[in-house]
Amino acid sequence: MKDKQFWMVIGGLSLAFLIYWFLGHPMFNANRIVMFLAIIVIGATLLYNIRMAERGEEFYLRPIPGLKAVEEAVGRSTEMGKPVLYVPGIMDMDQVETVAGVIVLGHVSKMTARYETSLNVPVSRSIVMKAAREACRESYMLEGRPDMFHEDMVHYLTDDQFAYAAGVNGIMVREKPAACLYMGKFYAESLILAETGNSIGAIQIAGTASQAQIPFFVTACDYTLIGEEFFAASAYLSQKPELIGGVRGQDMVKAGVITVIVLATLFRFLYETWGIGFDVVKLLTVQ
Amino acid sequence: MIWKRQIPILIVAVVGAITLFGWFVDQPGIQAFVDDDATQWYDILASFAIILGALNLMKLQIQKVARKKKGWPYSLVAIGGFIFAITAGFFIKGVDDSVAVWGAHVTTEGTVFKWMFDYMFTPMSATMFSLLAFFVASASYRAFRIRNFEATLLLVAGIIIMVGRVPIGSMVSSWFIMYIVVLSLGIGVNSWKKDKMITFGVVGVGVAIVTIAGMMTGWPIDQPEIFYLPTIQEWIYFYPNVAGARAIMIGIGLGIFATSIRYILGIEKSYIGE
Amino acid sequence: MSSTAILGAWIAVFLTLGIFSYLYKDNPFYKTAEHLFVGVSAGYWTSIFFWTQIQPNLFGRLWPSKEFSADTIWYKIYNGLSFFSSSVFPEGGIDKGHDMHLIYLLPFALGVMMLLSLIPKISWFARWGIAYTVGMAAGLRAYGYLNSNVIGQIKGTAASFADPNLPFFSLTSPSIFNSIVILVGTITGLLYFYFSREHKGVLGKVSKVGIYFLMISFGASFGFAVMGRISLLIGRFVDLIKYSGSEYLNATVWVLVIMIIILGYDAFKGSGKGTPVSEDAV
Amino acid sequence: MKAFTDLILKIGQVDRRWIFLVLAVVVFIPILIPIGMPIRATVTTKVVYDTIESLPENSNVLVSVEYSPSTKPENHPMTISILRHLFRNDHKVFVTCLWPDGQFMAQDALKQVAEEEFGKVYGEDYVFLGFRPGNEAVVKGIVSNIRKLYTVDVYQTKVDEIPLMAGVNKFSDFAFLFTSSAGYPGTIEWVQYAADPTGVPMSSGVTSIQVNEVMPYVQSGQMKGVLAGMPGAAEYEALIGQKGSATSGMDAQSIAHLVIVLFIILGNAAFFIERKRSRKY
Repeated sequence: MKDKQFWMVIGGLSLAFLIYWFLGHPMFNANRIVMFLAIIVIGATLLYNIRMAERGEEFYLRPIPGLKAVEEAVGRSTEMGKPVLYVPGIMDMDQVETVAGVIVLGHVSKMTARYETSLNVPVSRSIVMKAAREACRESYMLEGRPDMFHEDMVHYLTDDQFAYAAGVNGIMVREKPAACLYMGKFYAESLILAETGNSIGAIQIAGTASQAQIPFFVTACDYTLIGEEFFAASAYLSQKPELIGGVRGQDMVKAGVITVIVLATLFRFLYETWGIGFDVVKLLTVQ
Repeated sequence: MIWKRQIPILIVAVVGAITLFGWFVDQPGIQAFVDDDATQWYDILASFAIILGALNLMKLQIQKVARKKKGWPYSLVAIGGFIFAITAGFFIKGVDDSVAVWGAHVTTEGTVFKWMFDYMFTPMSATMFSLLAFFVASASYRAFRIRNFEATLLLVAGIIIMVGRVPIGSMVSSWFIMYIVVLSLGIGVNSWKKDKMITFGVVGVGVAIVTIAGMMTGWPIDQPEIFYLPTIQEWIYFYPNVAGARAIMIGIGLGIFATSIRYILGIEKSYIGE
Repeated sequence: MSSTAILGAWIAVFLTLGIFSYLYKDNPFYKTAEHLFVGVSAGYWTSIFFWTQIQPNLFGRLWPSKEFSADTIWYKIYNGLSFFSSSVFPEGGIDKGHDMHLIYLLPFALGVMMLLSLIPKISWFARWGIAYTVGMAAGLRAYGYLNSNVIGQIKGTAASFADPNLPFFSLTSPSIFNSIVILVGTITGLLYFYFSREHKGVLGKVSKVGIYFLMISFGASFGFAVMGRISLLIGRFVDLIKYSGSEYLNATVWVLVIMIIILGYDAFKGSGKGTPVSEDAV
Repeated sequence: MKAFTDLILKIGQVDRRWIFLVLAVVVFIPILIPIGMPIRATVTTKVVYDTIESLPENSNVLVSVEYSPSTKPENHPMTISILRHLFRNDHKVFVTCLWPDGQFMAQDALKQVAEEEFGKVYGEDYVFLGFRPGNEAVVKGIVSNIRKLYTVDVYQTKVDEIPLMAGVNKFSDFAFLFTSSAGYPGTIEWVQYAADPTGVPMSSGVTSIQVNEVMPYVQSGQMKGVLAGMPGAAEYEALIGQKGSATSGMDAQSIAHLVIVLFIILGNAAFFIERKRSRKY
């Protein structure tokens, strides 16, 4: 109950909704009430945690092994005098993975600025290019090395998936980067990239939530941030309270989901054996 | 500043809230807007975004040629390809209006556009995809390593699916698999006890049991079920695999939900480069 | 076989083998094919999206033939446009079955702003259009993913244990054993992705079980991925075999021989100078 | 023994282009000289078959084609087999595409099956609505009002003038949905925005790589079975008793899988020998 303002707003809105509901809820699609409540409850949980984080509450996040490796990889590139290649996936900014990829890029570019290592970021969407460029520019400014930043370090190749993969491949075999980082949304091009990276002997670290591509990265890369680990990593790196709060909030929701699974199983058992309680399956079917 | 920053954030908030809560509003006017016009606008803007992407690409290629950057002659090839595709798309149909009017020409047999699709676009994109077969093979050979127990699980599950899914898998007798299991058990015991006698004993007894059981039942290829590859494959793919995939899926679902909410509430503003 | 089909087959074979030649090493055939692919696909997508969306669904709503009258200013503008491109703006309005919806000027304006963002000074023009697509996608996805990926999966996991006809053990059909596998696997897998507690003690052990399930799942993915890629390769080979026929003037054979000769000569010349033959692709 | 381990190590260091060559050869030869291995249908494939079998005659079925030529070898045989099955059982077929190139694929399949094999009448037995861009927004548009999204079909005929479209206004007017899908947008979007919100049953044929992403939906019953990749297509061809390109690819597929498993074993053998030796010294 630390956040009085939050609870007051929630209380007020709930009351308003209850009144609206008992007035006969005009214009409300009552079939979807379960979804509506789920959205409100989960949304509120997330918001609450984000607010807590913004107010300076410290949340613990467990260490993620793949993240430490990023710094090592950049260090190794510096020693070898070779560039770092960063691929933020092939999708647009409307994909959360791309957003997380750009956040991680911000962190990586800080390291490259600090170590004075060159960074190469080929992208496949014009909007991603703009966002990635901004992220890099800011990092180089923060590290006090605006002189080392040049716009071409983030450059657009093509929108097409395989043409893009081929282009990145070309960069790899020509420039032979010592570290290849793949952080974003990937489809079938993942293995082309990872295998070529493997063949030039680069340290490879991947992060993606694309389920079908994770096994490729797991087998061909040195470290892989699997699904949510990747999102948590971007929170971890950015140290932005809203992201850390988001991870924490999602953890709470996850605990809630596990509870619901257990309870639903139990209720279903009770319902089907003795007809006690209510039909959970029907409840969870939202049309 | 307000034009560059606040208005885009406001647009995201309003449009996002309308589409999200439009699912719950039982009012024809709002429903019609959310389901029809809003999505149509999205489609139209998505199309403009594609065209923007293509133009951006050409701008870059032209710059490459103009500045004579490394590999610029290839950029000429790219520009040529673009001009050819645009010509086929907008200027030369190759058929007259009775066969296909403008607009229908992109999907009609006999047009220049369809020719380009059949003999240029199709082979190139299909070959790009199939290149992966080779990379998969070499990754299997050079990267797919039993580093630890997790990797072993991944490997074994992968192999069982690969062999069990295709016709050849149903030709592998379950007795053969049982012998392999006995042998791997032997390897396991050996690395655990480090005693050749015990290992030998375990393998000997195992082989004997399997052989006697086989002789008694007459070696049926698909019995016992739990050692028949197509059956194991189906079990893995329908149960443990789904359990794992579902855990990931729920996590992804929550993650996407959370990000979407952050967009709508204006907490996440990365789309304007922040 | 028509001459255009034969010409097409030769081009297709050249492009296919050109891309495959990348497996040997990065070479001019591959680069040519790659760049051609880039250019052609950019033009291809532009044409497709223009003709399937912008022309019929945007212009078709702004200047429908239903309400065409040459006297109004609105359609005078149209006739002006038609003068420049009668294919996009055919005479008498665009007949795609739409009524006139001038509200579509709004997405039109946003779209034009997106294109204008190519001019560096006003590159922020694109933001409004992007904001619309981002907002719309966020609203759609928040609901869709929560319903199908979360609620739907909770429902699927909460299996029935009370059905008396359900056997305790059966490998490939529903059984209590399999329901337990799903239940345990899903919950432990979820716990692996629990970040706000260190994975020690019970949570550590449980999340370990979780990662095992995840790994089995990834193993299955790998198996399927291999399967898919092989299938695609089979498809390419079938095409190449088709084009090697005499009705296509043995395109595959000729192109293959010429490419091998050129690449072989290049390798021979290269090794004569003492440089490594395949520094690129290995 | 040492000579043997040396050999394995040597193989382990081979240039990867030799692996490429071996794979090319083992795929190529069985295509030229087929063996004809027997095909055994898996449960998920049978479920798709049974679901279509159980549809009442003259049902309206939506078939959505979402793949490009790059995955044609996997998806196309499925589309063809499903169309054969649907037309054989006299269902009405409506075809849409979420991918622009899907339109060509659909056209190809319709020409082969509807026109040439079954002689079905366009506009009465089947309709080809074609592609609209917008990804999941298109799915949502079909669910709410198909006529607003599709005012004309592929041939630019107005939808109001097509007899079969009478009474078809939204997604819930269909009895069944089959999607032949190769990625985004595809099966998942159909589950999320069409099948789940309306309860219309759906099945899908997906590329192998997508199988794992959709399996949870199949297991929970949100989808009725799934055709998994080229082997899934071959199984369906076996079920409807009409062999096609998927069946003929199965020999090459089988042998290639076996070779890759062999690669994995050899590669790991080299890995272990190397590790053991480096420990010794």
